[in-house]
Amino acid sequence: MSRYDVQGRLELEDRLRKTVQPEQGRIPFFTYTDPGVHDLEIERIFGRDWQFLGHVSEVPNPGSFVTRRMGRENVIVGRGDDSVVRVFLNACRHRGMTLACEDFGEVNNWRCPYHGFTFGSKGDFLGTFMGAPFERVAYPEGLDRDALHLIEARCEIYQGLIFATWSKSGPSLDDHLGNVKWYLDLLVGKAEMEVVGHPERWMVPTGWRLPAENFTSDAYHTATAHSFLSRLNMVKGADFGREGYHVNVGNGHGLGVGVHFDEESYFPKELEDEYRANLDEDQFRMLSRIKNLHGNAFPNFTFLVPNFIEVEGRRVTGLMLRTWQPVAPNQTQVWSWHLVEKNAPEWWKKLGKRMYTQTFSSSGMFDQDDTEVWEAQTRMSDAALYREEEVFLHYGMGMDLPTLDKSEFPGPGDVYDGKFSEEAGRTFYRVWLDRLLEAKK
Amino acid sequence: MSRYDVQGRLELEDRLRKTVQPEQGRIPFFTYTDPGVHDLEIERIFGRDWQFLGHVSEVPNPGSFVTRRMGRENVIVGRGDDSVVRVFLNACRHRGMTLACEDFGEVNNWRCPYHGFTFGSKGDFLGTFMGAPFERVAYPEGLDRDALHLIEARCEIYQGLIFATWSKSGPSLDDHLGNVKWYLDLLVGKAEMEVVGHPERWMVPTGWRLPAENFTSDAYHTATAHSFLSRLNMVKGADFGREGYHVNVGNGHGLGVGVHFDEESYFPKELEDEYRANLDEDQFRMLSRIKNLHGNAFPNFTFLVPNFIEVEGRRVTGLMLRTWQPVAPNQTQVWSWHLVEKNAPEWWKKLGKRMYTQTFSSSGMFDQDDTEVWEAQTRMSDAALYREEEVFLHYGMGMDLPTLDKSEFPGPGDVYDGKFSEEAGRTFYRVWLDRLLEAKK
Amino acid sequence: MSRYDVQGRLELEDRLRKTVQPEQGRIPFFTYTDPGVHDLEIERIFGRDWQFLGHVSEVPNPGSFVTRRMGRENVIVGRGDDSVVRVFLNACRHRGMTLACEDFGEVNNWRCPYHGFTFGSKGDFLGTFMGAPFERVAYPEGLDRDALHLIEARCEIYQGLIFATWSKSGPSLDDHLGNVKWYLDLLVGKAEMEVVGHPERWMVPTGWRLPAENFTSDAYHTATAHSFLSRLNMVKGADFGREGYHVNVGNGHGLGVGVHFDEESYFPKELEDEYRANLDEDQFRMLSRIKNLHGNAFPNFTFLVPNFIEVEGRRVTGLMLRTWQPVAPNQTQVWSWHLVEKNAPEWWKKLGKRMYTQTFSSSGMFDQDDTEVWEAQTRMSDAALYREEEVFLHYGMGMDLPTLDKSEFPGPGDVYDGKFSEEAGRTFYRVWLDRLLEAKK
Amino acid sequence: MTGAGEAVDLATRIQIQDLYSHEAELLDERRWEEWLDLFAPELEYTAPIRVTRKSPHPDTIDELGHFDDTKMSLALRVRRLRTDVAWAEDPPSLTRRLITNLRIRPGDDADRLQVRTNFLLYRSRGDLGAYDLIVGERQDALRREGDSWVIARRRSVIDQASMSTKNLGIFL
Amino acid sequence: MTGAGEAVDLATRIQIQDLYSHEAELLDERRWEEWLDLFAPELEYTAPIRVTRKSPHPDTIDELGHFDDTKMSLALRVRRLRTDVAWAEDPPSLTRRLITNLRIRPGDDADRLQVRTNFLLYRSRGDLGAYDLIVGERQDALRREGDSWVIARRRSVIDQASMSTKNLGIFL
Amino acid sequence: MTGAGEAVDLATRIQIQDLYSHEAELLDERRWEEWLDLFAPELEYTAPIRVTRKSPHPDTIDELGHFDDTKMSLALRVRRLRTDVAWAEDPPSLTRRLITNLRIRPGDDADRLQVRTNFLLYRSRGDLGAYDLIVGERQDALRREGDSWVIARRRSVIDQASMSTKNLGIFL
Ligand code: FES
Ligand code: FES
Ligand code: FES
Ligand SMILES: [Fe+3]
Ligand SMILES: [Fe+3]
Ligand SMILES: [Fe+3]
Repeated sequence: MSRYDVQGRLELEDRLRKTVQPEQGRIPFFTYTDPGVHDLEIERIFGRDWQFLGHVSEVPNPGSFVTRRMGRENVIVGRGDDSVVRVFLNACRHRGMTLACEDFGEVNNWRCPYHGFTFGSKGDFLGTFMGAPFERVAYPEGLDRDALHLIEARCEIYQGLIFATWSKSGPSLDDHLGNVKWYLDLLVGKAEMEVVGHPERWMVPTGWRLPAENFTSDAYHTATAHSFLSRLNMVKGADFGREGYHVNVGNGHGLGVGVHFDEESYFPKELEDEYRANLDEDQFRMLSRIKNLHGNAFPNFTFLVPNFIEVEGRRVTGLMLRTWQPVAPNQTQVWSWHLVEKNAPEWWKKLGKRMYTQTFSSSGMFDQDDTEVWEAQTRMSDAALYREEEVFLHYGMGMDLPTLDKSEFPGPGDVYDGKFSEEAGRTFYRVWLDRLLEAKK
Repeated sequence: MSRYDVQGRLELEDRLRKTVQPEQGRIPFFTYTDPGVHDLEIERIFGRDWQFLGHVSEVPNPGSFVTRRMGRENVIVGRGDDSVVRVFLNACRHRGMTLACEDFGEVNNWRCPYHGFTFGSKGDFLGTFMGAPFERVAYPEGLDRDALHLIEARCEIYQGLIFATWSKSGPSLDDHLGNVKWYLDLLVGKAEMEVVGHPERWMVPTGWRLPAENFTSDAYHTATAHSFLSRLNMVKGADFGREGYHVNVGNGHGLGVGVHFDEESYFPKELEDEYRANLDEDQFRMLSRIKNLHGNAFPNFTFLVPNFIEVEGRRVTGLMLRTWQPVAPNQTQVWSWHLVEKNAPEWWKKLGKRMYTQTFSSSGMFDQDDTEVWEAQTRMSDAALYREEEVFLHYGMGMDLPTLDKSEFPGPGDVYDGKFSEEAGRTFYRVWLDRLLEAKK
Repeated sequence: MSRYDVQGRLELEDRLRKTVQPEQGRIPFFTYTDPGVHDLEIERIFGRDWQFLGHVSEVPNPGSFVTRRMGRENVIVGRGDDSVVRVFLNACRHRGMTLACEDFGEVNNWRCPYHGFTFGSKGDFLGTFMGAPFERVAYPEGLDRDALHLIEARCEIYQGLIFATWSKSGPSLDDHLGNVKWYLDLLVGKAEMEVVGHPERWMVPTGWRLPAENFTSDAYHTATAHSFLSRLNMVKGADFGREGYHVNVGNGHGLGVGVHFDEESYFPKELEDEYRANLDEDQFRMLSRIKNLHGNAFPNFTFLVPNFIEVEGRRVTGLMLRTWQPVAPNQTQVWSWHLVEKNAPEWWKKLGKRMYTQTFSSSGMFDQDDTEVWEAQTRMSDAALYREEEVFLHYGMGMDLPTLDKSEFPGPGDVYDGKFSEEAGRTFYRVWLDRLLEAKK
Repeated sequence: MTGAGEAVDLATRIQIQDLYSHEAELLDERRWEEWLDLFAPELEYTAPIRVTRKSPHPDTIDELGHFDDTKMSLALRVRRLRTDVAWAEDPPSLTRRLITNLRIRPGDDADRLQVRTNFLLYRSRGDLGAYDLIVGERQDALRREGDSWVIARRRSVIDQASMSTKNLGIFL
Repeated sequence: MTGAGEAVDLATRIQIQDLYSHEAELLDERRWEEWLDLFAPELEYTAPIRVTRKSPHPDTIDELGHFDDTKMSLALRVRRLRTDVAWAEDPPSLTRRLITNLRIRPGDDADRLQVRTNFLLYRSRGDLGAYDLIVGERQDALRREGDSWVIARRRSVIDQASMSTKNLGIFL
Repeated sequence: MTGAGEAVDLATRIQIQDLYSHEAELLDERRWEEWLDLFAPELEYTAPIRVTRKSPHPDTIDELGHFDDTKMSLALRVRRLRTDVAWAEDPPSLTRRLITNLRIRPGDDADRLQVRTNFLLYRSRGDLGAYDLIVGERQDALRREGDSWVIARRRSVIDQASMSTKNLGIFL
């Protein structure tokens, strides 16, 4: 079916219903960049789902705020003078002007530069800039303060990770994250974490879903896309990342864990006590075996422990968190955070940051190849939007395989032996499809 | 309602009908940048309404022409060899090539560069460039000269201001302008005026309506948006532009007049006689009290007497006319004219131009802040297009206030004491809505 | 009718049906740039019609390939290890990644950079990069090799010209070309030809149809658009390209032949024998009279023998082939090939190339004016999309003229005396309209 | 051919080249008060409007401009930028000025020089990768002031008939 | 490292630098006849096509180019531009050439130099704020002519496989 | 005013100017191994993140960057680029670096200089006329090494809070 036969929302929903077949490992090509699909995603995924916005260390004090994106929209993540973190649409209630124009800052209130409408750190309308006498002249009958409260999103925090959703009636963050919490503990729950500097941002000409699904369940691409590793003898053995586990976490979340068989944990000894204090026994043992870990929580929250590398005689890695913000069907803004344990030794902080930057920032040796591929897929899909026959893509790796049981792997979710599976990717697309077809939340 | 639920024109009209509530001071956010709304505006406002194109001093002689925009379209404003000013679509009747490729010029006829079809200064088809013999070979049966007449818009002139409309059956310019004529007299009817140099043009990433409504009825923003004035002690007192009158002129036009209480008129004594000769008594007295005057004639014709400023021992201002040409839902081309009294003394011309340029050109200290705000509003609206709940903006200043009567203020329209009112803005939106819902003219 | 009244595909088809009147010499302005029309063209013309892709000399050896465009899509034109030329969608069957990332090259197979899926030179899936053992781990049940065959277009070759179509059931290339073959023989069948260097590519802000129809039947524009020729006394006489024949070839193809009345052929004597061996008597005689020849095979394959010019004491021309690739309603990518007889003398090669480059490359003195015009037409059409009354363009040159018979002109098609006719242009639009209204092929 | 080499000695040439690099740095770092010091008190600071005309009509209109400033009015602009309410440039644009094609020619007397440079002004604001380019030529008159030079006149010719930056909240 | 400092003396270096600034000015001001004077009679003026190839294949194709001109054909182009029917560039584009990264190297003999410069050519037309950039490298051969230099060969390498300006109605 | 003229003698100035032209050529021609030779073994190669803040808050964040490299890690990047699987830059981008606004200032001792330059990096890939611009300032520390100079530190300040190029597979 060509895009041209789809005249409106209802016909698009029909086409999706007929052609998206995650359980058969078949996803139609047009979904990568179809503008109508993108608009649906903005409304029904980014307008409703829990989205990652930042880390509590970025808003340390009452009055601290950062401005972030939820899909196409700009929001303020602010710690109120009551120390509670809240999320507001960054639009003045008067005429929609951007209220906070900085990436971050510390303020007592937000005063709109256009007409001076002013809002407190809890989102409450405080009055106009020029003060009560002036306001009384302009609005002799007064202003309806309640109606002018900032538009607020539901905000919840898990292990220092700040999430928000526009949905008033949807599941709690806890329910949304579900089993992925166990794994997030390994990344950011194991110790007091802090964001290093500020997230890096850049634009990649891809749809947001290609990177998200890559981190969800694509361990296989490493052997080819990142084969410089073997060319330069930077990896030992030829398993190329198969060794480990694929986890279909549920709710569209997915991840892969690469493990090592050394005695010692690769994480710094200096932090062992803190880790132990924060993790349960199973988790601590898992942490000690981690060589790398990639994953994505639906829809666009990616997390990564890059493969440990030896540098200056130390074995290091640098934790990464990411979101893929949809800007257009073929345009995504990357937000990439580097976090580190606050109490870590200097060498771990310095070398970990360096490793992170060299492998997974905008100049990262891995990121480079991935962005090249995602752009190319996006362009090919764009070009094919008006093809008359449906082109199907292949999502069939690891179908109908047995899961491990608890005794073999302690973490929750459907766990598979070896990272080569796209089971979580298929669930990602199932959840995605269900969301898109859900007319009213 | 999200944009996604609107599948076509009829549903969009429905949404507008339900949500645009000027009389309640409520305008929905999506109208700022919705592409469907923009298209409707192009068809039903810029395709039908009277639009300002320039001043007669720009086409002084038979054969003089300027090229201008009416919405997205390019037109020739030309003075024919019979001295009549006419307006033509700047498209060759053969294959639509741009006929006049200069911003202005003086010609006997327009010859199309593609195949040489040539049109006289009255829009009549004159034949092809290569002359009759050549033409006879190509078109042995001859060409239908009437059918090849340039597409002509209705053109009328008020006080040297050239307007045109594509509508053949709509109201006259006189009826369209209505009460605003009294005020335009104060600006351009009071003396022989001339355009200084050429209008400045630049692109602003905003919809055209935000600037238009700002000049219609937004006196309030000055105190905040332009508060550098008070920071730098450039204004005396703290009334911030309240002092004066708000006028809901009718037909969607609106303006505000700031007045002073000095004995003497701020306008140059040297021109007093000319002013008196051209204005009636009421108008002359009003002119003598003017400190500033901002306004907009529906849809996009803005006029401004910037606040008088003292410079080099003189009190000066520099008259500005503007149009906001819609290029895209979030892209507007500004056209900004500076006019001056032809018979004015040199100091008034020189300092007035300087003041105009420093305050209201692309580098103008006022314009800067305004463009920043309009872009931000536009971006926020764009981002919010797919939100499911309707976001309403606040247009509620000065509702249900009494109007002054003729004895208190001599000008026509509904006049309010003090400039802080959005009454004209509400009428602007009422007229706007009615236009958009008028399927056939 | 304004664009706004057209809510979907069906209404657009209606509008086209009512307003496109090639036989009356009337084409509505909106068709130049209407986005819906463009989308229809992509689906129903570029998705179905035979398109020129290159010349066999560009893929000389088994394994040679070039990457080309068919409308918006990227394809591989490759010579298989069996020496057969095939055309494939340049998208990996796994997840749609671009397979061949070079403009040309020589390979044994195409290995996808993302996950290593590898395809043979006949388009067959060969397996994954890492080899069978690796693949067996990832896909224990094996991969369906047939389903993973590259998407292949029908490819046929005429006189070394490579064409392809996505249509499986449409006419053969032979039927599609029809009468134009006789003329193509004169250009590329008369001798062994080779592409010089590589086609030049650049972007022109026009729809693809304006250049295509120009070469189909617009001999008339030369006198005006390229009147520098007469200004600089570069042409003798004032016929300006009328002298010659207009040919409505059929199937939407059209061309014009300019002839000279000199004794001798303008083509190099050195090649006479080769010409004779490859052409029939009529064709050879025609070749000897050719002064210039312009034409276009539907939809977007342009060919040109630029007017012979004298340089360094020699009379030369430089053969040009072109395609106009649609990128957007107002954006076209030009592909411009220069070909020359392989066995030609050096002076012919060197001077012919120079003449081609100076007249018809991106810097060509003719091309410059044409691109300027096409852009302007495109912009005017774009601006007029929302006008309420239909604007019709004039395609009425040479209506109802008698055709020459075989004794007067040996070539096939409807031939008219003198190049000033738009008969072929009207047929171009008839074919175009029929294609657009053909819902299913 | 009139080039810099002929109008001035090498030391002066280098001095002037450095003056422009220095000026660009001051502007890109928003050190406006120091920037003002580079100008003579009698400064005329203008930027003509460009128009589309056929040859050989001029394509600049000096009767009206994007700027029409004196040193005093520039100083006012700077004072304004230093308030906390100069919204258009606070947060400031990230800018970079590339100054090239230095051409030095004799001025009206030995203490004056005509200096032309080409400029590309890159300006980014906001967070989605957009940027503006403002490109053109500066036509300056320099006046000797002790052993240094001050800019006594600047006419900045922007190469667009319709400027593609939303405002000139930044200096040329 | 091969830099200008080693190939020529300072005076020559400055002379050449000024030559390029002067040339750009002539072109941006459309003083084409004076511009032609900068070239030697034997001029070859070319611009290879760029292609996308994997390393280490060359990414230029000299067999065909965007330009393939002699001094005589350039003169013809200029004469054409001076007619009143050179539509593509009348009204003319507003252009600005930024010439940087001057590199001077010895030529075949003492009277010849190889000179490379990078260029950014900014071009705007029309009225809605659009512009084109043409960026690349000029590879020139200069020949001494009296106490001046003329350009005997120019190969302009444009850094795009598919050029994003609608025509090269302007000179590189 | 602090300009190059005062910090170093003319020969050094020219030497440094040529160093930067040479460096740009090496990068644009992908002669990365030779490029590496321009750097000192102790090299720190960084590029801070830019943020949107109100004045007078700093708009650079050095705690995290687009690059955080040593000479050894740059060498690894180069080795990677020389494999046949460096997809991001093979086929390579067509690039051109315009280096302008040279400013030389004294370093910590006589053998050290602080050098700033502005850069515009033009990058095109693919076949539809698109390109990226990366614009900013290089802040280098140079160290004398025999009669030449090596780059001991480079901090490249990119003028965008959200970079508009898909990756930094190319060097700044
Ligand atoms: S838009 Fe914020 S106060 Fe008016
Ligand atoms: S388009 Fe004007 S004469 Fe043909
Ligand atoms: S996309 Fe080609 S192998 Fe996966
Ligand atoms: Fe990867
Ligand atoms: Fe304002
Ligand atoms: Fe032509």
